[in-house]
Amino acid sequence: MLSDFTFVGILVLIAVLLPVVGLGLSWLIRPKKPNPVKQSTYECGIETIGDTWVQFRAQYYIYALVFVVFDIEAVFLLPWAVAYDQLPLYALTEAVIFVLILALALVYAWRKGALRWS
Amino acid sequence: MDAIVSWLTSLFPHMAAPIARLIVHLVYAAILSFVAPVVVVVAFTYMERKVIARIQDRVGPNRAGPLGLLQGFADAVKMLTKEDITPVGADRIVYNLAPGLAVVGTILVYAVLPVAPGVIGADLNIGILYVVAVGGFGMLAAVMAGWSSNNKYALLSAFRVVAQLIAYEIPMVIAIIMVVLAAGSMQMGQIIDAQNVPFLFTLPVAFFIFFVATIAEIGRSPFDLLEAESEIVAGFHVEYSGFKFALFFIGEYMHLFVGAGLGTTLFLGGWRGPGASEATILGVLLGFVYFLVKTVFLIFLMMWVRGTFPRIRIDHLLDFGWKFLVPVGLLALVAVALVLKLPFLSSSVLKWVGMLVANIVVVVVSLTAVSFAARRSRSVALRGVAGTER
Amino acid sequence: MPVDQIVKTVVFVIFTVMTLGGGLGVVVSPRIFHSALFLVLSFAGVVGYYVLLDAGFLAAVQLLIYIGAIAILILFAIMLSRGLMAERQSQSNQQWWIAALVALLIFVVLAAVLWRVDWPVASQQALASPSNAISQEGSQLGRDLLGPYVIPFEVASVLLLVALIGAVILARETES
Amino acid sequence: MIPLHWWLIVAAALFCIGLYGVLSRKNAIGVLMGIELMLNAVNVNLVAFWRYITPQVLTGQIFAIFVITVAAAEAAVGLAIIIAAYRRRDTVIVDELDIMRW
Repeated sequence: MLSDFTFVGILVLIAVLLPVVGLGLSWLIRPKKPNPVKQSTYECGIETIGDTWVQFRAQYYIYALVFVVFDIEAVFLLPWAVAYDQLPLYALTEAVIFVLILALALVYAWRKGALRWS
Repeated sequence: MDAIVSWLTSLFPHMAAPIARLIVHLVYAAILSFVAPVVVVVAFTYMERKVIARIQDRVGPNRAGPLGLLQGFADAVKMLTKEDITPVGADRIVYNLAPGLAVVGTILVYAVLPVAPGVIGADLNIGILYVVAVGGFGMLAAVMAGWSSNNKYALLSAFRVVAQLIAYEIPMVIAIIMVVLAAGSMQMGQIIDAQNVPFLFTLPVAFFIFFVATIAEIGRSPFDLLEAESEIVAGFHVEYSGFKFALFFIGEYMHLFVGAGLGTTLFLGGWRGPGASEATILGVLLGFVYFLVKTVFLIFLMMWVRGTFPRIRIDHLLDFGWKFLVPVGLLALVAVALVLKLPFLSSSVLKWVGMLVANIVVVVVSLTAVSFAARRSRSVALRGVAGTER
Repeated sequence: MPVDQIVKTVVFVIFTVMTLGGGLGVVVSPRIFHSALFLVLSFAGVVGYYVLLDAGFLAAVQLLIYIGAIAILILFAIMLSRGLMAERQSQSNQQWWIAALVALLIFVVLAAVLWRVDWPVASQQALASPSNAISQEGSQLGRDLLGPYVIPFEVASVLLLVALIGAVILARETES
Repeated sequence: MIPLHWWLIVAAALFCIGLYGVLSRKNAIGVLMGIELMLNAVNVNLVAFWRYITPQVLTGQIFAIFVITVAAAEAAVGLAIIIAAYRRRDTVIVDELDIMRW
């Protein structure tokens, strides 16, 4: 099991070199002439008005919530799907109940307008 | 991989097998981290420009080299020599980490991509789950880039990216669960072995969901809201320049290739085709060619979609993910599970037919539901218009 | 010591630095956004732990749920409550030193106890071949989840449903 | 293999770091992150015990999965409470969220 993951570890170590080498190379050859205008926040040439932290909508958070719930559903359904061949018939009903309860969650969020982008 | 290891040990009798394995791993990791990005970016930016140009009745790149073939290299040189700008007020450490994370996270997915018979970095038994899990790094990189740039458009775009990615990750996972259900394994090798009939034909609904979700996950047109120039300047990487921008760009094209490659592996039978086998070098090469042809075909489809469809509005985009793909996916999942447990579908051929029928039923049901809902909402809207007029 | 043993130990130390260093970053970082990123680092170290412990499935789940979902939720919440972002005041309260003392004390006690207990570790033979979560031949996890653990399996979906309903009610913009 | 003691002590350290975070943070989100660290420490323990004491059955892993599920549900609701509190009272400082004190 662990040996299967050695390649992943090696790949992480080597892949990190790509940005490091690339940035090093470009650091050597690129020009460096900073000035305040260049470094100001880019808004298509218009002066920035106000704080970066304008208030954002909680709507984004609600989408993330529904996502978390379904992500965990996937974690439970994947082992079920792998073992499905060897499981008796009740595995189907159990999984259907499981999916139905989650579908209920989706329906609830939908009906309550949590999935509406207004 | 094992074949190469044994070949190496036979070539150098003094070499111990673990050392040979380590060398093979290092070389393959280096290929994935350095050769693959260059080849993928140069080849597919060129292909994309040419294809889109054809669709739009233009010629496309034709200056750099014969037929513009060197365009990608010209771009690379340009990226390397551009000045690197860090905006004032940026969170420097996070700002510099984000592009690296974006590209490394994408390269990591390649570890489980079977590109030819026996050529796979690590045939993990959780293969496809690993792909989904590693995908989270892209989201994180977007949030980090958007937050650290100290630019409200970048931040807004980071929010949008995450909203879009999570809206399409769920349908994608559901499609993957369907594949796992049919294959009985999460291991890439076994998923390919299970496809005596490619899952494209037995699970067309899953393929459709996966394909759409992949386009959305990569953030390509028509799902390219994250860089909607007219609305939010250029996305979460608006402040990045030079090679740091190039890293995001490389990540995007690497993601494009691996997305299509996964589509090939999961639904088109991967490297399978007449003559492809692990036994001979010719068989392996043939398998690689089959894999490439199928993958490039899928990429071409994505470019075709990009050239044809206009960008979707964000509310439509989220609705399409959450209110169409997720319910349809769940319905198809239950239908396929039901068919696989039907007692009279004993042979595998019957099971394939059954899955196909179940998929068609799901398509019919969901399209009927959509047209019903559309008609109702239209009549509600019309009534509303009539009400205001009165 | 054999080579793979040394490699394992080195990898263990690296992941420990990630986990505990990330954890320390979470609790002492003056900016809450950095805290959240350190939290991701710490989670990543735990992913490595699971790989070292031969729990590949769990490692992927940790990556998927903690880094892919919970960390994103936390980052969202931080961005949404940006009132604290601008100011760089101290993030710790006045009793922080008492808290540090308590935590340290508990750690010392725990470590002393844990070190002394002679754990009933399984035989070498059993240790050598753990039942993997989802190994090639069997798919033990799925069979367990739908066998002896089927009630928790279903209750988990109910828990998720309730959590979603509660959270949606709480987080929704107030109707006006 | 790495001795079981090492795992347990590392997990204990992580748990205490999380505990310190819970006790010392002003920001409610910081408190929540401390709780997540503590839950992770528990999971490391569960998996380590599984691997070293009962590697034949999967109980430890299954419990870890349920702990992760509960942690996710807890984070979702907790953060929703924090966002709601922020919107109503304009603060996420735990000490200032004292309306229930009387």
